[in-house]
Amino acid sequence: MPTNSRAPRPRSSRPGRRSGADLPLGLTAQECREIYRKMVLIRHFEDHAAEAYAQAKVGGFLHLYIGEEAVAVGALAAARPDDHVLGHYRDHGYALARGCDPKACMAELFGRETGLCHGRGGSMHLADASRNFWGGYAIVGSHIPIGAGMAYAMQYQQKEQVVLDFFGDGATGNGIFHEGLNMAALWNLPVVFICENNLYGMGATLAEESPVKDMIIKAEGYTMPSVQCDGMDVLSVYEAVQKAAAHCRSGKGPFFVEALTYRFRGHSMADPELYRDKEEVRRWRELDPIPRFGRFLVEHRVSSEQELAQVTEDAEAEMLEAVRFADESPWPDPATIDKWIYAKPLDGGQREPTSEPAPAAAASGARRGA
Amino acid sequence: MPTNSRAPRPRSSRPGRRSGADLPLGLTAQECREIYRKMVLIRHFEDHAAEAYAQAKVGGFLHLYIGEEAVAVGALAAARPDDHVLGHYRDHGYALARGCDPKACMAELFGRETGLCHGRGGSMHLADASRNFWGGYAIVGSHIPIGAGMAYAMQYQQKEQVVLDFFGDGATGNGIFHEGLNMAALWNLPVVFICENNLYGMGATLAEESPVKDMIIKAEGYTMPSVQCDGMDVLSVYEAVQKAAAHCRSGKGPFFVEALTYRFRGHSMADPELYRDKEEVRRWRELDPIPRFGRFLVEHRVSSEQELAQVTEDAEAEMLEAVRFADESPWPDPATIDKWIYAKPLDGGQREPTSEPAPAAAASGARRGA
Amino acid sequence: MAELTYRDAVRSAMREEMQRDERVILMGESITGYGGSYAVTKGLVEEFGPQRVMETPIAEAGIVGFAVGAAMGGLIPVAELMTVNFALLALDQIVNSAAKFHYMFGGQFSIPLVVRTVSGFGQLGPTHSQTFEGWFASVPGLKVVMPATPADAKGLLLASIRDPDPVIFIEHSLLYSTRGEVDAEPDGGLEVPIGVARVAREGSDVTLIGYSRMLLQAMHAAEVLEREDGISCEVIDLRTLRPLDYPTMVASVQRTHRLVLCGEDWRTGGFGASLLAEMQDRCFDDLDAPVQRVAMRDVPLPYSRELERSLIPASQQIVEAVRRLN
Amino acid sequence: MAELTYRDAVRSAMREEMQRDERVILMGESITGYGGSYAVTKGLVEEFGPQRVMETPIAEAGIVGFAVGAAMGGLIPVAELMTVNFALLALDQIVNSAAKFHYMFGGQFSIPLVVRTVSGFGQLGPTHSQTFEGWFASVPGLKVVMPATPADAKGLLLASIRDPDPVIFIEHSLLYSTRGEVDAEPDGGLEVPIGVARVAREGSDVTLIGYSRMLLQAMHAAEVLEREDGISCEVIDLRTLRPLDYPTMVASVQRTHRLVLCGEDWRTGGFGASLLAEMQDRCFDDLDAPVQRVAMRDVPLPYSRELERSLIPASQQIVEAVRRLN
Ligand SMILES: Cc1ncc(C[n+]2csc(CCOP(=O)(O)OP(=O)(O)O)c2C)c(N)n1
Ligand SMILES: Cc1ncc(C[n+]2csc(CCOP(=O)(O)OP(=O)(O)O)c2C)c(N)n1
Ligand SMILES: [Mg+2]
Ligand SMILES: [Mg+2]
Repeated sequence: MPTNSRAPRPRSSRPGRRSGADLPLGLTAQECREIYRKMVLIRHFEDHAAEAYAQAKVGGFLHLYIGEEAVAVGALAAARPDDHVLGHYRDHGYALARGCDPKACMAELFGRETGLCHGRGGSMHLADASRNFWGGYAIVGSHIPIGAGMAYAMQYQQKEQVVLDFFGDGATGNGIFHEGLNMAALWNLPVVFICENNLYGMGATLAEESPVKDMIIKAEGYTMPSVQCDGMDVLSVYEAVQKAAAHCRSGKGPFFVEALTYRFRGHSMADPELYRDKEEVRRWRELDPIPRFGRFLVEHRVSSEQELAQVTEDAEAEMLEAVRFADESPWPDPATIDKWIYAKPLDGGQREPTSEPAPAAAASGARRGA
Repeated sequence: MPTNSRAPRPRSSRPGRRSGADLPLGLTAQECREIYRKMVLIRHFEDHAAEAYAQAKVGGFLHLYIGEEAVAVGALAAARPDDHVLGHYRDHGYALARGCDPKACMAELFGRETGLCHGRGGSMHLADASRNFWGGYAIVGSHIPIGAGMAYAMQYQQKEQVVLDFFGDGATGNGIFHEGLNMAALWNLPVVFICENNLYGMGATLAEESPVKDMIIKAEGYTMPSVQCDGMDVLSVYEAVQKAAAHCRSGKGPFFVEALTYRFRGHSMADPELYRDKEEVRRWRELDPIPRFGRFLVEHRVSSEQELAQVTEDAEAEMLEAVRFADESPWPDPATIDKWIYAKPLDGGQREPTSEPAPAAAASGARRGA
Repeated sequence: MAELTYRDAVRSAMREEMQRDERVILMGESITGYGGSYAVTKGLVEEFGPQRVMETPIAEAGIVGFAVGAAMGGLIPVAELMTVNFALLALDQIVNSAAKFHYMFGGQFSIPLVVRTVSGFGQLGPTHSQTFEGWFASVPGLKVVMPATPADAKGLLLASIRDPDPVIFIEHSLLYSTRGEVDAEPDGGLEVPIGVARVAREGSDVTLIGYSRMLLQAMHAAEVLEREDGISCEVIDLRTLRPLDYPTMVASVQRTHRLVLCGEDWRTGGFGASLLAEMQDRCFDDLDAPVQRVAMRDVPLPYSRELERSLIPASQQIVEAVRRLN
Repeated sequence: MAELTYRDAVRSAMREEMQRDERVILMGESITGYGGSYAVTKGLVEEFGPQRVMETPIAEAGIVGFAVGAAMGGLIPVAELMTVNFALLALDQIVNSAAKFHYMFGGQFSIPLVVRTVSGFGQLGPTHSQTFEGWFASVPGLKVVMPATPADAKGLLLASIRDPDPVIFIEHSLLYSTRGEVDAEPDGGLEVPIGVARVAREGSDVTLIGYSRMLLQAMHAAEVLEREDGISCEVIDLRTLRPLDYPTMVASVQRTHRLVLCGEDWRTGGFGASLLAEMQDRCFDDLDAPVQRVAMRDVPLPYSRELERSLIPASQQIVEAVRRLN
């Protein structure tokens, strides 16, 4: 990690062939293949999302996760499938890493009725409650106390699930981050805060946002244990989150994970990227987590080069299918616009003042007193 | 400081008589007498305020500074007279320590036109801009970034003044505290943050508010230098703030001072004080900063017992006069109610929609179309 | 039946729901050892323990965000914001989290959350004397409740806690010590439905619409007007500001042809303005005179007793408004 | 005279005031290296340096609080909140600090502060598509400005920066690339006074009141109505939402007897509702028909293109509203 001098050393891939049984961190070969597949899936999803955006099929703000795949995938692989997940608006990675249907994700970006959220939320607000993926949140930092609150509900109900709450380095400058951490620490809640430190908060550099470079320092004021991991190395993330989740699950309270990572693309599709130089991007691209983990798989004889190529091919096919699905899906019906404003529909007598008054009322105002 | 095991050791008053020239911290005898006088003044002001509240001459929320006098007085004695001061709603101490007229302060509590703020602000919002005392602020923590902003204005204009910004332990749980500290640290601003850690935020104990007992730990996330001082010892506060202000004034950026203190009275006059036991209060009362500093003055031959008694008598007389002044002062004229909503009065054509519509308009609606 | 204060009525609704439903938790600042700044939660931590009655840091945004998350996790949080003034700090979580999640995630989950807070006066000064019900009531996704009587305080709070949507429940500090009959049976039969107004007094000449403390002021004004002017006022207690019970309001105006809206919110852009707009849409031809509003003058309410007295809306202004109409 | 975009007009007002007055500083998120999320501040940090164009953390409440303090310390801050949606996080500082200090400290000091922000649409989803001008305009102590044209964007921003009171200056993302004549002379003669509306088109049958983007929609509707229905619309550009220029509005309604309010704010409790209330107070007898409102339906604006399209107020609804009146 070129500009990140305080980063942990990249995990060295030992030379020589090893059997799958030798895999670190208790991982099975099958799990490793799945990790690889998910990272590739995200990458291809994002490429197609970008293309669809260029074709004006996707609108609004689109934030790509390209370069950061190892964080979501490594973290969710280390968590249990029913652990709760919340993240920020750069959220396609969380959704796919959690196993949400790429077709429904893509359809959401296309604003279609078949989307994960029926086109209401869009790219920044994917969610799939059936998988305990509670969504992408677009107000920076807002989901940090929300994650703490969910963790409290788990603790209160004596459930084993922990909460994983992802956010960026930029979010740590917002007061809500501190309010959430404080509560999690005070009440010893089972929540893993995962800070994706990608060195920028939109156009602000880390140094412009924060007087400290290491986000883990911010956990100290809450006596919260923390670990920094290499966000370009999926195994490093896996290890950190495995440890963090175990800590939470054993009732020891919250844990803070900082993943040192980088977004290869601009903040959003609208970003002219004037604030960072191309050379920096190039150097980080060399650390691309996908080929890196691919090499690891080959070296550990988990997969062959051909198998990896097949994964890529399959992912591309799946994404093409997702785009086709999204493109052909119906738009939401404007007649359903008021659906879901409330969970408890109001009964007839108590009309919600959402609608225009009956046209009759308006039309009736013919010349009084004039 | 009984319950504060992490508190600095009380400054021991050395036995034996010493001359005034021996005074610590570069203080003169005159300065020491003034410090004592101000603490006594505050104490008596507060006693009379409480009495006036009981008589329903003072209304709303009344937060007394009794027990904490050493903090405001010590800090402002260490600052220059034109350094800027902001504090929270427990603000009578700051005003009097800064030399504001007790008559005008009392009249403000009485809601009179002669009050510091013409009765508009009341107890929680004393201010005297002519003395660079910018006020008491009643939204917990809100004045923390405000203080940082003022400090920026000083830095920008290359002025020598520093900002002293007082708040409580409770304020550190609010996000705005962190946003303010972060900015002050990022931009290296000349602001001394003074946290009055009195162990409670209204009815919440320190342990209920914060996972750490020492508020200075919260400065670490901002790499902000800090010091803890004994808030029951005016010299300890003086020393800490002297150091902090010098640090700021020399361009080295913000400084965090934590004063370990205690309020002898309830949070406000409405407080039934069910959340703390009388024994704790009793033990803290033994550390009363006023007799303590009185003993110091006598021991250092700065004042005699008689002189100290005279100070008390004078303060009492001055406060009786302040109460009389307040009581006899006129009420603000309700006709001036719109004054000061805006600094730039709106001209005739652009009527501010504050007022009721002209009665004519209302009265004119006689039977149309009915 | 028992006579309870408004304060005790609020507390008893929380208590009964907590007894009935383990998922109900309370959280807020100084609500445990202190007993709540207006003593509303007194005794509850002793009865239910700190897991269910949580003392929080002074972090309004965090409190509401946390409560939203707890609701998502299966609890039913009743979060207290010490006064409605501090709700400004939590508005993002109220508007962009609580009110939106059900909608923006396509109905996948709802936020069964009650934010209890209080407005009121008493020389609290410019920053502590505001009332923002008009703002809350403008947000789709929120329900906004403001009870005037102990019976409604209890019945509406029961309904609010049982409602699957986020409810902003605004009490009034000047009502806490008022008394009224409240049915004591703890079977939940007392629930007062959200969205249904009440005709608190029948009349034929003019309709007064009020809520919370201003309902009492309107009732008083109605008595004065009956006695001194022989004017018969119909008084409607709105109870719920969103959703609004238009049928009850419109039916009344169709009979009286005159309308006075009674509130404490700022005149410009306050709830009264919003209600006026909706009522002119629905009743333009029924109205014989402009809708009158009794509202707070547009001023940051000053501390001084005499200034405050001259500003707080009260029955006298309602009387004057009605007289202007006749 | 030069033709400028609305974006460049905003920028040039800041630039000229910064050249003229050293006390003027800018602060905001991504306003330096990034150039501002809508490129409004592009080039300014290069010209004036980071002391005067300050990149801030993502801390809206802190930004406004800091700006208030800087104003108290003698500067004239222009703080950018990236979009008006994020202003919710800063509302306490806007309402309880910026708007109140002059009043509550008895006139001892004022807060010469401009909060620049932007509302607008474009599939931004439920949390990013709101517009809160009605809330701001209800707060005594604030001035609220919403320009519709490049000339006004410049002239009103000059006036806002020079004003001793806190001004909420709301731009519109869908206007940034519109063009118009703006006088280029940098002598400040261009200042457009706060609180003065403009009759953008004269007419006799109906008055349309709009501001910001809806002014353009109203102008377009007026053309359509002239052409297709022979209806003559007078169009008023409000420019300033607080203080309001009642004389201009009332005089127009006294001639046309019909009024349509055009806004993007939520129908219930939005700015249009507030304005309707004030106009019925002042014009009840002059109005021949209920005031019509074109407003945002009460819904958390969904992301989907087709849903959004069906909701965003536009000239077509204005045309329909006028036709309903005739
Ligand atoms: C409260 C708030 N302020 C500003 C924004 C605009 N905004 C969106 S993303 C972003 C940068 C966030 O940076 P970071 O937290 O580091 O996440 P990253 O985009 O780097 O993943 C900003 C300023 C917002 N969405 N919410
Ligand atoms: C934002 C906000 N929330 C809540 C309150 C109510 N309140 C006033 S003082 C206070 C306690 C503050 O405690 P601390 O900061 O320790 O100061 P202390 O009173 O102990 O001096 C609370 C909760 C408030 N004024 N502002
Ligand atoms: Mg980042
Ligand atoms: Mg305290």
